[in-house]
Amino acid sequence: MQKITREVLIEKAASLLNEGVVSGVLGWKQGEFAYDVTPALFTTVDELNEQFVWGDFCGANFSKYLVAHTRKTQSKVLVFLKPCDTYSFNQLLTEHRFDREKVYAVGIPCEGMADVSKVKAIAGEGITAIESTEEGLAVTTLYNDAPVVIAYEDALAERCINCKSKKHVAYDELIGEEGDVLESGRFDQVAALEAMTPDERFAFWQKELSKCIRCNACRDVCPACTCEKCVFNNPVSGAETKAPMGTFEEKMFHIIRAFHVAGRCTDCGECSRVCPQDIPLHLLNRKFIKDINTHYGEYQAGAEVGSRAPLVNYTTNDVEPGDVFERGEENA
Amino acid sequence: MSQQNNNLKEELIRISGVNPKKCMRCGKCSATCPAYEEMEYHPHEFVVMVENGNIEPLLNTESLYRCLTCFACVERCPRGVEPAKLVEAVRLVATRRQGANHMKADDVPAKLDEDLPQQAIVSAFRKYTK
Amino acid sequence: MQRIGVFVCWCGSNIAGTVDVQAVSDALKNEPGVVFSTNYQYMCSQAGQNMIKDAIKEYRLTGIVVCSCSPRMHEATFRKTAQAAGLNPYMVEIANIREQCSWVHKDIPTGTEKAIILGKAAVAKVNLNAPLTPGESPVTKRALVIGGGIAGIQTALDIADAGFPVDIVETKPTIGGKMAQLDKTFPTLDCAACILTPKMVDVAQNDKIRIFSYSEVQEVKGFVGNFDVKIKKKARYVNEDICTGCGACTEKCPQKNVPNEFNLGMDNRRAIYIPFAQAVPKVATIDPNACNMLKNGKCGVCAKVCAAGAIDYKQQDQIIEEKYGAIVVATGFNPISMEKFDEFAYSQSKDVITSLEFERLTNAAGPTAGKLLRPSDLEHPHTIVFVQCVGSRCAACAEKGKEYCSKICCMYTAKHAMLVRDKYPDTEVYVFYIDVRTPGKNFDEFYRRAVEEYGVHYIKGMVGKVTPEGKKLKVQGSDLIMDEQVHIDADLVVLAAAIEPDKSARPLATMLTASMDTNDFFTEAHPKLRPVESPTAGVFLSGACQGPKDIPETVSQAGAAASKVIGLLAKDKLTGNPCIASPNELMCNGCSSCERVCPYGAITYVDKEFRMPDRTTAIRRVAQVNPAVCQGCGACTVACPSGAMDLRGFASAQIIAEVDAICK
Amino acid sequence: MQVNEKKPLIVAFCCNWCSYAGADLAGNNRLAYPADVKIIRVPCSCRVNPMFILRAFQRGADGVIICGCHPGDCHYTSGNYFTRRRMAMLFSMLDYLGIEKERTRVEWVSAAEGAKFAATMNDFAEKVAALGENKRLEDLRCKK
Repeated sequence: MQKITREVLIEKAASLLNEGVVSGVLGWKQGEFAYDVTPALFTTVDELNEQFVWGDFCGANFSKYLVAHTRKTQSKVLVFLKPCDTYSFNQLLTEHRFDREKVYAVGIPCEGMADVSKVKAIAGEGITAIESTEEGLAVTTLYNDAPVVIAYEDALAERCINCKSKKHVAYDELIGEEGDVLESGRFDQVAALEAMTPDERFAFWQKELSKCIRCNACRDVCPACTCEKCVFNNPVSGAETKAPMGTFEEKMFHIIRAFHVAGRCTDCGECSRVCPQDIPLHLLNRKFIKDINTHYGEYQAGAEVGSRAPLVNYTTNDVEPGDVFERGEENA
Repeated sequence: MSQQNNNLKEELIRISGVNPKKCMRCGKCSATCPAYEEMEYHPHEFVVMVENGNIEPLLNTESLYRCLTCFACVERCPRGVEPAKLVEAVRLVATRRQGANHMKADDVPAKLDEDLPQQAIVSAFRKYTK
Repeated sequence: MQRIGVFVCWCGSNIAGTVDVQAVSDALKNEPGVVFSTNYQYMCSQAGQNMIKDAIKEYRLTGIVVCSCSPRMHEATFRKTAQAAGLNPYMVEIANIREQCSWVHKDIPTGTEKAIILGKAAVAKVNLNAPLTPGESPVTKRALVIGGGIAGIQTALDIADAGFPVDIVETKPTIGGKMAQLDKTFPTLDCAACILTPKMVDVAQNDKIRIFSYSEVQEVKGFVGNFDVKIKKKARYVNEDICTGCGACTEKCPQKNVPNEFNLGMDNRRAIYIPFAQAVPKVATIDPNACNMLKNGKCGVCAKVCAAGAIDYKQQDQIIEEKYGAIVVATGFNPISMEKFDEFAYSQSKDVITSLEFERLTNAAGPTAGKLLRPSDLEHPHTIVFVQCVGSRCAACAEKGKEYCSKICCMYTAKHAMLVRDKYPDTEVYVFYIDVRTPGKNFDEFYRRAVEEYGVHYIKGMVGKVTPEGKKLKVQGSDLIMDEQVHIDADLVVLAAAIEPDKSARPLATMLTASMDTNDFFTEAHPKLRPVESPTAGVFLSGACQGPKDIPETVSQAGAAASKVIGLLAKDKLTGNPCIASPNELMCNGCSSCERVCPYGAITYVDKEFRMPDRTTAIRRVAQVNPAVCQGCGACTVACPSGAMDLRGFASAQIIAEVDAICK
Repeated sequence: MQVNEKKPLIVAFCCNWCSYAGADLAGNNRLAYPADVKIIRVPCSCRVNPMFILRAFQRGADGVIICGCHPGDCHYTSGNYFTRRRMAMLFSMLDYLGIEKERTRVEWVSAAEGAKFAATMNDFAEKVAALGENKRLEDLRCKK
């Protein structure tokens, strides 16, 4: 359950709109279902009061929307940023992807977001309403008479269980209390995979990646994937494939996508959140982050604006490509 | 060059691990050898003669037993040829072939002379008895 | 669609011996875009080239593939051929079916199959080739010479002679280098100073030449024709413009016990010093490690005696920034350290010296005023032993010696031996040698004179050890001709120490991105055909920085390097390599990834207005490549996440086409 | 070895300045290596996009090797340092996905190392041949 309330955020947004500081607000709007919250642009206080929501399903990271939005307008936009969103915000600034002057960033605390797949797994399908209560999420479905109450920790998304930071690394204004960078176990699953035999790993990834329907949601939501034109949409890249193509996803798309964001990925976990097939895509990105930390020193993309990403950097005594496996073998 | 000598040459090269072709004929091994005056064939000659397959004379020379195995030649050789190892290999071949050239402890006192270094006696005794 | 011609070369039997050339040209005939395919004995011959030209015209070819030797061999040839026939030279691709096919595979079916695949890959690439035109960049008409020894001096004089300004950077307080330390020079025995110092004066008086002595190169940026160099002029605490070089300060300075590096530490100098009488520039320098005034503010004698008022204890290091069109490396050599050669007792006895020390000992301006006296007791030596190849040709002692032949020792040792016998006929001179190497005009005659006329004893063999005993040095060596061990009681032993590149060469090579061999000698662009050029464009090599050399050879190489520099500086514009990176602005994110990996700083960003897919306009930051600066490595193309950056001539689509052709 | 066994297909990306020249030198010295090795010339090893490598595997290559100048000797100063990082990351990822790590390699071969080039290719081809066909990264639809 989130500590700050919807009303506090609306109040802040409304006052900034009224004062003319911003001309719009990037926030969350209720979608078709209770768990289906969508990003939206609010331009009036009335819209805010009617449609703005804040709760345990407001996972969407708005940083990426700033790229397109700041191009369209000359005035400022207010954006609410959870701690993990601020890393993406900084990373995009490092890459000169939007105009900082056109953004009023309000940092808000986050207690972790719920994973709808976990909720459905416990409460079942046909969800009609979800309410955040003291005890947990009270889920009403078509098939149950009384709401099913799910404890927050049971519904928490994987990325929030292994939250890397409750600290905001960028904002103009902060609402609520500032947190700290956390020690998380976010690389445990990567290590577990590394400890498997190659055959086991291959089987694991075949099973996961073969589910891909190439909806491109992971790419479209990713705050690092803000290319004007994606290589996979580009006929001259030599690798254009827009539609699902059998084994292509397993053997090219996800590897290249992970490689393209390597060193730039802030580990916000949006890719896995939006994947309709529940593929643990973050495990690809985290592998790169873990390798970078191991071989080139600890690096958190977006921790500071202007930092040099590890893959556009080098030292003269870097590890040789043939030697990166050694650690894997030690684990095996 | 006879076939047998070639076989012997290969054997010596195998035992010693020395590549006599690396020798550039500078003679520093012989220049540095403390037993030079005692030897009929000198370290550099061992190297050249092995390379030429001219090995019989080496097997029969007393020089084999004058080498102190002090390794000065190995230390100083600019090309890393390691002549002492070659001498040692010839010695081994001679020993294996003859089998009868072993020294008896009783023979030692007769061979002593006061110029002979202590190291030579001990090393000779260690090598040529049993 | 391209109209491609394929030309398969037999290279006599070099290719045709292992590759069925007819089968290759037949197979490639059916590839997409190919309208003509043939084979011929020697494509690079005039007849072969004419065949290509005729085919281009007859079949209106838009691209050609030559299946022949390595593109490193004849790509340029065939590009010129294509150009002569009116085809853009970058529409030519080479399939390397000699070095990478016929020469490494043995049977004809294998060779033929691979040659066809390589040909197909080249055809697939040409299908995507586009005509390219090279860009141009201006040339800064000024040269930098790094090192002020005879190599640097000669190069600078020759460049200045052609009318171009030259700067010499020398780390020591004076130019002159090693040659200034020598006594006589072989094979004519004229005195080094007599032939060098006039050249030094020429340098000083030439208004095209600036000398930055006591200075070093700190940073090199840019590229051929446009180098930006930072030179650090170290504080010498003497105003160079005012100092008259009168030397009053060097006589009055109370700090008398500083080892004199010009005499290799065999005598002492003051804390303020002029290295030698004919130094250029002839100005004093204060050694900050020895000067009491600089160390603890107590003294100031030199300032008091300087009539010109040139002493400036507050002088600071100065950074000079200058642009150059060409850079000549002339960093020279040093004898290697003898400390590790225990057998020669160099560290144990003052009377075991190196040949360079011997030069100072016989030099009239040296520590003994030219009298041959041994360092330990200043007595005249009656028996001198010279040992050659000390540390040279030393394959087994990488930690102390060098594997190569130092080249100059045979000759200078003959010179030394001859000079001793000439001046002091009562002195016996022995030279221990492994081989006497005397290729060079009048060199062998010179060596023979040492033996025949001067009675120098040459002994074929090496010295095993030198043992100091009383006033004598017991030398034990072998005489391989006599097959005996020789023992000589010598008074002086002179070691012909191997020479090695100056220690400053390695960091300099890194700054220049010029390549070096494992011995830290600079690599030439081609060992035979481009011996004075570094593979890095605009960087030239002069003297012993490229390999051991004597003075005549150094001077001729210095002149050659100068002529290459003059050839470069005479151009107003340089034609660049058209195979450079170019961004597709519509796809560029402006993310700076490419900028960060570019080693040349060729990428900058501009804000541009674009019409977006949703019909709005937006101002976006996009990358731009400076075509004169880009060298075409392609690092940016992989750093670019959107694939907006591509490399002309090696475009992603072209490489992928090659991959696909090979993996069919 | 079976008669009809598919021969391994190896794609070698060689930088123009060192490794391609090293390959030429191997040719000059007639140092044999398997014809399975097909060389693609790139200006610098840093021109090699991971996409090219995956494409080769997708189209049926059994091994991909990238050869560049020795670190520190890059004709373009720093290109091979970027190659080293990129390929270290890519190879580690392929290993993580369960792809046999012997199928990919980076080797530094100078223009003077013709013998090393041939030896490297012989060794790599042998290792790749021992693994058999690349099934894990191949796209079956690309097969004829």
